Amino acid sequence: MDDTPGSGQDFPVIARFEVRRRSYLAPDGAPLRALPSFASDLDLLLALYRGMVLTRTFDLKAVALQRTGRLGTYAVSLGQEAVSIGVASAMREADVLLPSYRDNAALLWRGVKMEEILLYWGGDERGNCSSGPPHDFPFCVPVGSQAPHAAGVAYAFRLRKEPRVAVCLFGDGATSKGDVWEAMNFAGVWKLPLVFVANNNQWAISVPLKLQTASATLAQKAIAAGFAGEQVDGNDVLAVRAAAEEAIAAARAGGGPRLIEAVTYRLGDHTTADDAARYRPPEEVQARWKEEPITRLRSYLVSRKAWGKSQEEQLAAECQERVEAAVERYLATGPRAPQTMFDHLYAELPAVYA
Amino acid sequence: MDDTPGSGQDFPVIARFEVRRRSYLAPDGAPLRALPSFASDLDLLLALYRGMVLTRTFDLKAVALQRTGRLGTYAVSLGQEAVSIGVASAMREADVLLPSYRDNAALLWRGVKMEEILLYWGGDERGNCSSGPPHDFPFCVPVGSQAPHAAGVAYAFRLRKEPRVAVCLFGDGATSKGDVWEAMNFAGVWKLPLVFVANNNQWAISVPLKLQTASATLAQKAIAAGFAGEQVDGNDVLAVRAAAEEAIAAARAGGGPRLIEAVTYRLGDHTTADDAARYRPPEEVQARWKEEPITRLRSYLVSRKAWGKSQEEQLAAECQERVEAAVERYLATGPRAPQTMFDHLYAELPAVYA
Amino acid sequence: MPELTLVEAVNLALARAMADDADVVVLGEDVGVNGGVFRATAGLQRRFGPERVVDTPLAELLISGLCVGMAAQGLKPVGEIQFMGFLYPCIDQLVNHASRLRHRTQGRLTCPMVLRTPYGAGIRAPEHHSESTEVMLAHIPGLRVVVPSSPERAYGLLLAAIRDPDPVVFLEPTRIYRAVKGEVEDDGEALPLDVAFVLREGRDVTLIAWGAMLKETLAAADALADEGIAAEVIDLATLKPYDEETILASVAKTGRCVVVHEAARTAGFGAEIAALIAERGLLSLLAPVARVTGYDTIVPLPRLEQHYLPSVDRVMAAARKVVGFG
Amino acid sequence: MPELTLVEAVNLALARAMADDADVVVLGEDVGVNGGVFRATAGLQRRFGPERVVDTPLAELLISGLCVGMAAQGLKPVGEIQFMGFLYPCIDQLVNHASRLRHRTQGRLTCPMVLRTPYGAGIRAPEHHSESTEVMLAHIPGLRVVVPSSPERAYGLLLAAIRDPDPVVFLEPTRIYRAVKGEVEDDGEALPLDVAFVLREGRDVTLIAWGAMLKETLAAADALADEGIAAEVIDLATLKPYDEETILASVAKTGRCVVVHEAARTAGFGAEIAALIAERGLLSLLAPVARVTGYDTIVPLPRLEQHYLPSVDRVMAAARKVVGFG
Ligand SMILES: Cc1ncc(C[n+]2csc(CCOP(=O)(O)OP(=O)(O)O)c2C)c(N)n1
Ligand SMILES: Cc1ncc(C[n+]2csc(CCOP(=O)(O)OP(=O)(O)O)c2C)c(N)n1
Ligand SMILES: [Mg+2]
Ligand SMILES: [Mg+2]
Repeated sequence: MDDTPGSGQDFPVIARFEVRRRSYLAPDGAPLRALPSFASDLDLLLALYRGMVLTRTFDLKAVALQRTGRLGTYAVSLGQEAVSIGVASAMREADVLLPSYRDNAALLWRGVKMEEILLYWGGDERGNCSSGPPHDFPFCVPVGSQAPHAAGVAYAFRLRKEPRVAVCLFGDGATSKGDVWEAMNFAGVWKLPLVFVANNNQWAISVPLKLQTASATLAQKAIAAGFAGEQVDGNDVLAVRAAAEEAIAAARAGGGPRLIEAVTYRLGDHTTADDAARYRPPEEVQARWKEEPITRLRSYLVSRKAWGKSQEEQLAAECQERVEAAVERYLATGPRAPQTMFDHLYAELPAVYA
Repeated sequence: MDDTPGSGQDFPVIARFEVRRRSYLAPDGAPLRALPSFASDLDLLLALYRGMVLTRTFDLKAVALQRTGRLGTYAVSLGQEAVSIGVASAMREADVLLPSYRDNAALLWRGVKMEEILLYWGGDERGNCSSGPPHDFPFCVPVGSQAPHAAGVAYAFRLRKEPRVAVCLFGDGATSKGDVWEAMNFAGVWKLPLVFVANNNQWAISVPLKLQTASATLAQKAIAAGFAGEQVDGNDVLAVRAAAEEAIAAARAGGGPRLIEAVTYRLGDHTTADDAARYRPPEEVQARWKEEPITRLRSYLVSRKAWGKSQEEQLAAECQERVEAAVERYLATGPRAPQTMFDHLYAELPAVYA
Repeated sequence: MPELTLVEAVNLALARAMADDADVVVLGEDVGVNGGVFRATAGLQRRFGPERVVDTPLAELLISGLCVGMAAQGLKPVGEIQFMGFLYPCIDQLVNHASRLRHRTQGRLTCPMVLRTPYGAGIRAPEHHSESTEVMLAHIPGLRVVVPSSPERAYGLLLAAIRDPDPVVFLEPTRIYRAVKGEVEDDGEALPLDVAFVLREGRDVTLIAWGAMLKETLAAADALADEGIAAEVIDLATLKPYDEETILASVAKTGRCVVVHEAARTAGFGAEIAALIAERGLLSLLAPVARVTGYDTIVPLPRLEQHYLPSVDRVMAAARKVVGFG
Repeated sequence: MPELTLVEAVNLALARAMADDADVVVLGEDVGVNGGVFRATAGLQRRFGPERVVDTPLAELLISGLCVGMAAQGLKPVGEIQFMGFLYPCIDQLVNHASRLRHRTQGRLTCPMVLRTPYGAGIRAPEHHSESTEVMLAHIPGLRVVVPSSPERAYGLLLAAIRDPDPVVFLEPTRIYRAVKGEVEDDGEALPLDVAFVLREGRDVTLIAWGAMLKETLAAADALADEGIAAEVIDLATLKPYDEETILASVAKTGRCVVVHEAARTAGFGAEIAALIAERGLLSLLAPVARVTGYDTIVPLPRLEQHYLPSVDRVMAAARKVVGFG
């Protein structure tokens, strides 16, 4: 702190801030400290685990579909499953999710069907008219542009005194966008029931975090908007879930917004249109595999004797089967008539276009 | 700090920040602590004083011109003269100023002629082709939109290894704009020679600071961009000048950007098109007159026996005279031919428009 | 019936919509205590409270993005952008979200928002306060773009815009905010969007304009009448989607057309109208379609802005020319 | 002479400009090590260093604003926006600053910047990656808007854009980034801006297009020739300011015109061309000016996008119709 301006002189300190980092499980699954209370609910932990494994199975299948020409560009969440699952699992159905394009895990958790997600990335608008909560937002492609929507949604909750919370996910790259900034600032002023989650996977396509921002953490960006930020180990689904639970509860209780920085790593290419080998060494990726969330939770579950080889095999088979069935439904979805491109342009097509 | 997320548990603190407030002179002009070294230079202090008085004389005259139909909408800097003067006086000629629309004082200090400023607000583009340093930017009207320019200018200095600094001024309202955010973030990444100055005059037209942002200080917004912010008493020209001097020197030396929040008060209406009585009580304004910068510096100068009644009268007369002379030159500026509206649209007018 | 200015009619429509429907929320810079820099929202905050008449931070992108989020939740937000010159940061939200939220979710989420902004030159305002780039918005599928030209139409069209289930950009011509008065009954009756208004019938030439330019256009029609030229005057009012049939029917009758707008000429909305006629009305055309517009340059600061704006004379000259053609 | 794709020609021009002029700086998202998501900047960072080939944070407004600041200092920044769908946050900087910096300072500060972006549909890309809203930019006085349609023109026009003393938006048609090859000599020769290219002469009908639509338009012209219709094909190339004379001269000869663009129809740039002809070429017109365009709807996701884009058939049908008219 000695380099703060004026620190050599006797000017009074008028504001102090700090950022903490939350984690429960070490990369090898060993508890680092007392676990959050929900961790005693084994069914919940197993559900989190299943959610992550299903997501990964789905993701890998989607890539395979893309590689064989049966899907468009696709963004995997490989290695980041804990962030979306941890956050989504802390939400209520009535809450509103505003995801980025990489939050498959959250969508699946909230009831969106796999074939719908495939339909979307397969180039069909019907994928967005999904089976998840009807008030949830679809994937957002223009980076960060969903943040102001989240503030609008949360404002509606506040105005109508509904005990609901908006949850907005975005990447480290998105934190550089003015959109996110303006939304955070507004959320601070109105103490909105809104939780921002920055998925810090270290990369925005080829741009590493250090070229994205000089801030030591992303969590501290909340300080600028007058509310608190917290960093969590984003590969520790318990940490993500606990932080999200606390933040959502606080927001629901009128405590205002919070920013959660979930530190994780993008193990895959940015999308199927990307080749990450061009800009980052395979060794870096290799090293990060040691920290990934699925093995971590499994190790913990195994250590609690709650999981074993046979369950793992069964789960793998089950996920595979569900994914394959969904793929079949996706591939069987018939084409749409060209003129449907005018459907839903307006509530009623203006006469002049008819 | 007890409400930081995770503070109830033993999660480690990974980042700490603090913001200090710099001030030297109390509202009554009494020194609060050891003054900055430049304060021993009486000529400089007198120059600062003269600059502020000239600005105020000019501002009041401009309002009078507007009221009598001889000038367009005009934004006075009444009560805020110390910010612009303090900052401008810390700059070198080769540095680049990127002002807001309320920084008359800075422009005048940098050599822009009063009649040019009048010409601009009188509705004539020639006012922007001014006698100040040719590389300075003109007033910026779209709030905050000059901040990315400042980053571009500072980037050019860095690239060319020129020992120059860009100085960007904006208001408290501007800190809500994504433009400012994006520029600050970029300046942090590239450690640009760029000093941001937030003129916190408590109001953005009718919107008070507490509806503008929930952050306790504007200075702390720099934390989000990974560099330091400092609050200064913006009615204390010594504090502004000292903070600007330090920040500019640091930036010139490669230390990267800094944000200075200068806390002051808009004693006047937002512009001549505004009636502040509609939204803020006269008592509030009255109370703030006790803190304004000109009386403060004068009290200090008087206490140092460096100033007295006769000098004051002489200065008043001199300022009046200079302003009147400028007004005369302004009013004598002839009209332009209508077709000059096509001048400087492009370097050469495309044939198709000729 | 009281005589109101256009800006008062806007205020009346806002008050009416807010009183009728608790979902209507007004938001923007200075719209609260201050009642808007043009007083369009005067009195609303006192009446409906600071949560329904929201003074936002200074951030236009935010205002438009908030509207999208609120609208998706079923509110009917009416955002104000202080001047059209500050609306550009909203374009991303308008193009990428507001205009297509319904389409991209196939009707699951909708966006019943209105974004209002004063627009146009001629009020001796500072730099960046004289924009009329309506064509940029009128090109965007999924939006509606509406421009009133009288107090009555301001009231009725704004009510329609607020009630419309889709996003509407509502452009209020600053130059005639107070320059025209008209009787406005606060009957809660909306006017149709998508329909152009024939303000004056005539058989010699069709003059088409919108917003503040109707002032010069109607004045030109008056003066042309003295010269024996009967001009039909159409207020396009809704630019997107626009009423092609009224235009074509009029040109079928007159055979001659002058489009008037203050925006820059190249690729202004006048081009669309001329193109429509060149495509579907060519056979009725007895003369080239003339465009009387602002010039392809930066709108000059006040000292020259009157030379930039189309004048009554320029409209008349164009009308005379097409009438005298061939 | 090597055969290059259009995107390789862009790369070549950038390298050439950077080698020739130390003031040229390339900036944008992923333009560095990664060489751009379309590889347009491949190899530049290795050759010219990370300070002249700058990977910016993810912030488009910033990129455009940085360009203005750099340009005011005499650099010649070439910003890249990853897709046109992400260019909207730049519009504020383009309209309020880039296009008028010279004008508002009466020549004291200037803005020799280029903003490049891939644009257009047809590459099976995700949502928001198929924009062609070029008309929004072409309406703005003080800007230049340039669209190459071949490797040669990409090279020559980009060099011209970078050397131009004023701001240029350079739109690169994604659909033909790699679909066409052509011989490009790296001779540092710029092509003229403000001039349309007559790619094919013909006397029966004028087909006007730009960017990727030249592909369908030229194919249509080929097929029309088989039917005995001699189409003249004009690549407009520079949309702002655009070459009116070449268009008028061609229409004076052919008497018939079809404008082709993939952008939505209403108030697209085709309207401007039709309006020009309706105003200054009416007497030569033997048939209505036809516009073959994208539809007034959101560009559909890949499954339907081919139905959105004007096809060779649609261009031919329009050409036959105007040729057969009257
Ligand atoms: C506004 C905008 N600019 C550019 C892009 C192209 N793009 C897609 S993803 C991406 C990187 C995003 O990085 P980050 O926010 O960290 O999210 P991540 O992909 O790592 O999950 C970019 C530049 C976009 N989608 N939106
Ligand atoms: C982008 C933008 N939005 C709105 C306006 C209209 N406007 C002019 S000044 C102002 C308030 C600015 O407040 P602040 O930044 O605190 O500066 P101050 O006027 O107090 O010096 C507003 C809203 C503008 N000029 N630019
Ligand atoms: Mg990332
Ligand atoms: Mg202020």
